[in-house]
Amino acid sequence: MFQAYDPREGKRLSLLNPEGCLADCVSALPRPSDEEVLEAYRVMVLARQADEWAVNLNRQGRMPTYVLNEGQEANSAGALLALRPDDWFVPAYRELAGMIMRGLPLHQIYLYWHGNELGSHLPRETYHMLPISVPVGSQPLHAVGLAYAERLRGSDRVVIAFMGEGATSEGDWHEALNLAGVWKSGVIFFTQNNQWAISLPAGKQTASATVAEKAFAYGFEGVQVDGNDLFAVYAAVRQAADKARAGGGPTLIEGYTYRLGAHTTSDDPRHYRVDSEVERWRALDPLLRLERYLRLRGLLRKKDVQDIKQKCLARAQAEFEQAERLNDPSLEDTFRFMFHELPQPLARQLERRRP
Amino acid sequence: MFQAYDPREGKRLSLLNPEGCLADCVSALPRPSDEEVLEAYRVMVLARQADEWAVNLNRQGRMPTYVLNEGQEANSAGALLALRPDDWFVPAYRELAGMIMRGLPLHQIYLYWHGNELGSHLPRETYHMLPISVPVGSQPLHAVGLAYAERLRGSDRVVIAFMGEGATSEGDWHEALNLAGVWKSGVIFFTQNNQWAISLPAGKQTASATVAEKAFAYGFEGVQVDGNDLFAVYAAVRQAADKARAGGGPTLIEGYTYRLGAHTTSDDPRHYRVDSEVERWRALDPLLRLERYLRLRGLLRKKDVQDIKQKCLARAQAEFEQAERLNDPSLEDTFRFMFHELPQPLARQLERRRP
Amino acid sequence: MSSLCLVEAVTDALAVEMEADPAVLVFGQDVGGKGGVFRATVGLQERFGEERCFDTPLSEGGIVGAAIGMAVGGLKPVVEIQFSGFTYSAFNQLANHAARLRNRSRGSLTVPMVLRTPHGGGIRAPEHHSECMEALFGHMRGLKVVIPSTPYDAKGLLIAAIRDPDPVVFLEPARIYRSVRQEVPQEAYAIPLGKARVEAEGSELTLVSYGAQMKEAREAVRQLAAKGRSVELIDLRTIYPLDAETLVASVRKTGRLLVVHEASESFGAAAEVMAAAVEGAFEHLQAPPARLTGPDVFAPLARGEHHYLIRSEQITLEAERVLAYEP
Amino acid sequence: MSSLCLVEAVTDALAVEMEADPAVLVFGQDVGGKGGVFRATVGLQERFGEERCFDTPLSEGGIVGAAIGMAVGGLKPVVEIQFSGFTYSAFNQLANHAARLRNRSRGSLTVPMVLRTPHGGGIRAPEHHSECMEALFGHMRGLKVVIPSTPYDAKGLLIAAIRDPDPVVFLEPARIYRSVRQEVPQEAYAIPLGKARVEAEGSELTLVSYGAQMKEAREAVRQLAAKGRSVELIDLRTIYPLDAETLVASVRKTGRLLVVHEASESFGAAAEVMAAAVEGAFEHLQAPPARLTGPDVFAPLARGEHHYLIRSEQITLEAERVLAYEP
Ligand SMILES: Cc1ncc(C[n+]2csc(CCOP(=O)(O)OP(=O)(O)O)c2C)c(N)n1
Ligand SMILES: Cc1ncc(C[n+]2csc(CCOP(=O)(O)OP(=O)(O)O)c2C)c(N)n1
Ligand SMILES: [Mg+2]
Ligand SMILES: [Mg+2]
Repeated sequence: MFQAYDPREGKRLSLLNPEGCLADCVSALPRPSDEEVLEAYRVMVLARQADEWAVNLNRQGRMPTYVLNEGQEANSAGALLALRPDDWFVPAYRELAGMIMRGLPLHQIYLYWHGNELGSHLPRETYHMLPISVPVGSQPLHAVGLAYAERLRGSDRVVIAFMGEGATSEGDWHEALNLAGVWKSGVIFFTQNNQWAISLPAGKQTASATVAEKAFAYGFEGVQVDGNDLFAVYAAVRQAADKARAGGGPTLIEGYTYRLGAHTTSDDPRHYRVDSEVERWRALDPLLRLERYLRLRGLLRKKDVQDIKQKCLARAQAEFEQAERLNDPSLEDTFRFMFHELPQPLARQLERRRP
Repeated sequence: MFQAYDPREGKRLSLLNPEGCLADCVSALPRPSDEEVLEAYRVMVLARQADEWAVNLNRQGRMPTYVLNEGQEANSAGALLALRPDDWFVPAYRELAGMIMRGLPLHQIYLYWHGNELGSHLPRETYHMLPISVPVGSQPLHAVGLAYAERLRGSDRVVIAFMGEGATSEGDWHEALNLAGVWKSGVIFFTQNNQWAISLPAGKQTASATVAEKAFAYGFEGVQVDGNDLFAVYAAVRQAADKARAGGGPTLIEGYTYRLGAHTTSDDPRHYRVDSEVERWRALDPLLRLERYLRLRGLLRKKDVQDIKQKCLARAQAEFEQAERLNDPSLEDTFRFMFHELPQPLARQLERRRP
Repeated sequence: MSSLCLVEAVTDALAVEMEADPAVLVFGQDVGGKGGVFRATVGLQERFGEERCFDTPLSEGGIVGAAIGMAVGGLKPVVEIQFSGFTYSAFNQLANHAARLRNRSRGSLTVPMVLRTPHGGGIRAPEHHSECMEALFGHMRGLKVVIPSTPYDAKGLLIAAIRDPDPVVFLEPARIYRSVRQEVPQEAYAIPLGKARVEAEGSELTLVSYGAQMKEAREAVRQLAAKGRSVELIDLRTIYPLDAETLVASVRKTGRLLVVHEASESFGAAAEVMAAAVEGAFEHLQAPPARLTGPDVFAPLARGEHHYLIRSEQITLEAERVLAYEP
Repeated sequence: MSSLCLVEAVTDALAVEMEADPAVLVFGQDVGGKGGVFRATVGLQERFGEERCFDTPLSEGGIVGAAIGMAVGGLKPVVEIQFSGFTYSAFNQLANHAARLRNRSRGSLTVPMVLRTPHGGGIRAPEHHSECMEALFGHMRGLKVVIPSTPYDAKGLLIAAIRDPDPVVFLEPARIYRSVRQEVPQEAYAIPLGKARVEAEGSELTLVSYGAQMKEAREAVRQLAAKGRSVELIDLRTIYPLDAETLVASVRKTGRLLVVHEASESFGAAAEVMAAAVEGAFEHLQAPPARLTGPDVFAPLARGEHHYLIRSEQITLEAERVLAYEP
């Protein structure tokens, strides 16, 4: 399916150029409608504004460690746009745009980063999504298990799992891809290769030229796409999903992208990377590119851009306040979700801690 | 270096055919001398006889669980023959022939399987080898660390690590190969693909067509060799070692071979595989093949074959008796190697257990 | 009723639950065609098909990690890790995900899975095959930890574990897999997790043990009875949550406690039982609570095993020491 | 002497040992150019070169596994695992190899390595960043486990750990990395592992703690002193091997024991300390040995942290309860 873009031959799927023009070959590939593109654009702007506001809040001391998706929005937004709302979504932690696309309210995501577990309360049949989870590379296995469960019950839902390029060095990541290959799992492994794992550049993370080509070690296809290109991401994920739904097994998609911001609000990238590199990538900003495309196509006016931005900022501010206002977890809350029923030791410990 | 044998194109390095004839291309490749081949033959016969005798002992109740290398002898014998005696040897557990080649006395290996840890007493500068170790896939990382240590001190020793094809599914194996790729470690990863991991056939272990091609996911070369062919194994390992010594980094070698016997003496393969498969592979026996070669070249007479076999059996019997005669570990022995010095809790516990 | 040994009771429990609930599935290394290295899953693949009983690649983290996803997806996976020493490779999945997903998601996602693995030594096995890791699992939080000591309990506890809405680590005493037979009901029955079992009542000493060690403990109780001593024998059965109530009630009655387990002493389960006893029954104690456990060493290979295993005579001796103590 | 905070004392110890012994090398995620997420390795790469201080891929098992090979090969690796929750991924290497290679090879091969990782919560961090895993490491056998509570001890204990011929897990209390400064000698000095430190003598109660919790314990001792109570404060410093001698001697003197730690209660270190006390000082006990620990829950995220952390007032209250106990 992805033969034309074999990463072992140095090929990358790229459709929308930095000037906002679409390549011809797009006509042969799955492509979102104008409304969908506009929706994705709005989602990406909100995700960008949410990031900027969170950094601001962190400086004010109102937000603990926060993870930014700045510059990477097209990856998760494009991927989630290409999937059905009941397809499983297994995020790592840098998929804010995708989460918004999936319909998760921003205040809930903020609540999580603000340090309240309630932000991860995600009823199964509402979001079909797992919570953000920290140990890198460990989540793809859950995707493989979910896909197994769906197939066993005869459903055609597929599963997408996200991870950074750093995560591909972890043993659990390997085990996930190997199992998926053997089980022909309906899973899309989406690696956001943002060139950095905290301070480690991708070139020191692994000696393979691309992440995508690692797929062949597991007996399935891998493809590298321009991760700052909503159309390329959409086309690849949609094809991988169709294949998975038809029983064709897993695909590894590498979104070649860049982390414009710090790793988290606790990180200072000036310790390890040069500004010129960041500037080079700023020119490839996925949002700018999409904006140009929409303007060229007459789907967006100059004025709209400012308008959407401002509305999104206002929304981010309001949603954060909603999250901040919510009560802290109670003492009981820290105990009652350990098990279905509170066992003896926990009941005793809780009793003892009650004021 | 191994371009002519790209496993992704379905190629396998094979030099000695089942009839005992060497391929022409051998002249372009490193090749052992006649004396070395004879030595390897003797080692392989001893390894085979040692296996058979151990199975016999197990049936008599004189040997706990024992792991056989029957049918796979050419892999580790050929590999160790191609290395220097001070190159590090990191075995898994199915490398009896290689251990004998390295100079480890058979009675010591027997002692280990007989259930005495003293069998693994391997002074560093005597054997340059790690003891047998059970958790599959976990040992290659030690090889990567050893190679780092050697390079840091300026030595040109290389390291060979063995594992089965089943081990390649483990996360630690992945992490070892990835680190080796990034560090350009002087390591040869040698996978004995004996087609089975206990009851799991190789085709259900991974969806990639070969183990060898997995190397490319880590940015280095992989090559598949006929593992029942001493010459092919020797040529590949020798080239990989030369490359590693010259700073060219790691190689993954897949020895395509077959486990003729049970997984261990506790296993009954009739539960999961058919005899006809075993018979097919018996015709490809590495020992038979080498015997034919040596006979054709006039290096071995018919009579010698029987002679060597009998001598080896007698030696296996004598070495086992030596191992069996040795005293059991003492109570103190089970304590004193936990730490350099016995710490308080252990000293107390030992005191309490003294009769 | 059928007369089953412990490993057969395990197979029976798996079969009964697979029959009753199509969401239950069993997988791990060599559990399918071979029926498991201890033959605990024999016949299940034939009966329930390859989709519900199957072999996996060599991938302990993968087995547990995939099981987590399956459980979230509505299945009830029962996985086997071939030997407990290999569960270390799955600790990241077990401790960081299986145990935490309910709390992480504030109750919206749950992981009803069972991890079965052999427990303990005494089987002349290679390294890593004889681990006693119950205290590690017990300290991890979010996991229930169960060890049966009889075929009857094995079946009832495993059924309860499979039906439990949270992850359960089910440790099977390999040494006594086939050593005794017991009448076991053919139908399904669940023994509540978290409840110790007072196996024999007594008045002078509380003897606490579990798993394969119960066999030696029973023998010691007989030896002590022959000497006229009355010992209350408790089979812990569940390590977490520990049944402190039953323990404390017994120690309050007998005033003396001896805990016996094969696992290493330091930071082992005995310390927790002793702590529960001093916390709940201090004023009734007539002697220092005592433990007789494995030392802080690795289970020796076959020829050193006798230094490591605890025999009934040692328990008897230690019990007599505790009984002889005068304040 | 220089005035250093705890994390600076760690950096200092690393630098001093790297200077003295070319076999010492330091690696882990982000320890090179960035100098570590807590900046514990800052400056080491510049000073000692990329071969002796470097960044690794995201590979905890790989870091520990490679360190084992390096150690066997004659080096003395000091590795950093970025947060302790991620050490689970290295448990297979740590428990099955690092801890066992000396015994496996009957003393012919050894693993002189140090695994450094932050310990405990209270830093408003995401999940898995606040683990207290000392009891797990303590129960694994073959590992020494150390937690300093002051800059002076941090330097001396880390130097001892690096020089130790066996693997040492060195847990660094992240919460107090920068909270206090202390005069620390510029030169190298080693504080013997396995020795608890009696920080303040007292006669009525033995208060045992370690790591970041020592800060609250010290404060509690002051509060109690203000109320006229004399408390002996012991900093455990080494979890394994536990210094039972010092503990028992103190409890024999005071007759009362309170153990405080942040780790979860069940199967935690406090149980082991209590067991040591009843085994060694039963007849001197005037009250049941007590523990005040974290509950069996996961460290909450930032907004629930206050429910989890143990404050000095709680220690004081609990100490008063123990002091008030009358047999
Ligand atoms: C197992 C594990 N080790 C270490 C960390 C600490 N950590 C958090 S994010 C990160 C870098 C991850 O890099 P990558 O996978 O490329 O994702 P990115 O952050 O770039 O999106 C590290 C080391 C972690 N979360 N999990
Ligand atoms: C981590 C781990 N899991 C499971 C086992 C149990 N076990 C021992 S050998 C083996 C099969 C290994 O297969 P492979 O790697 O192909 O090597 P082979 O035995 O065929 O030489 C298994 C499952 C183990 N030793 N280590
Ligand atoms: Mg990255
Ligand atoms: Mg094999």
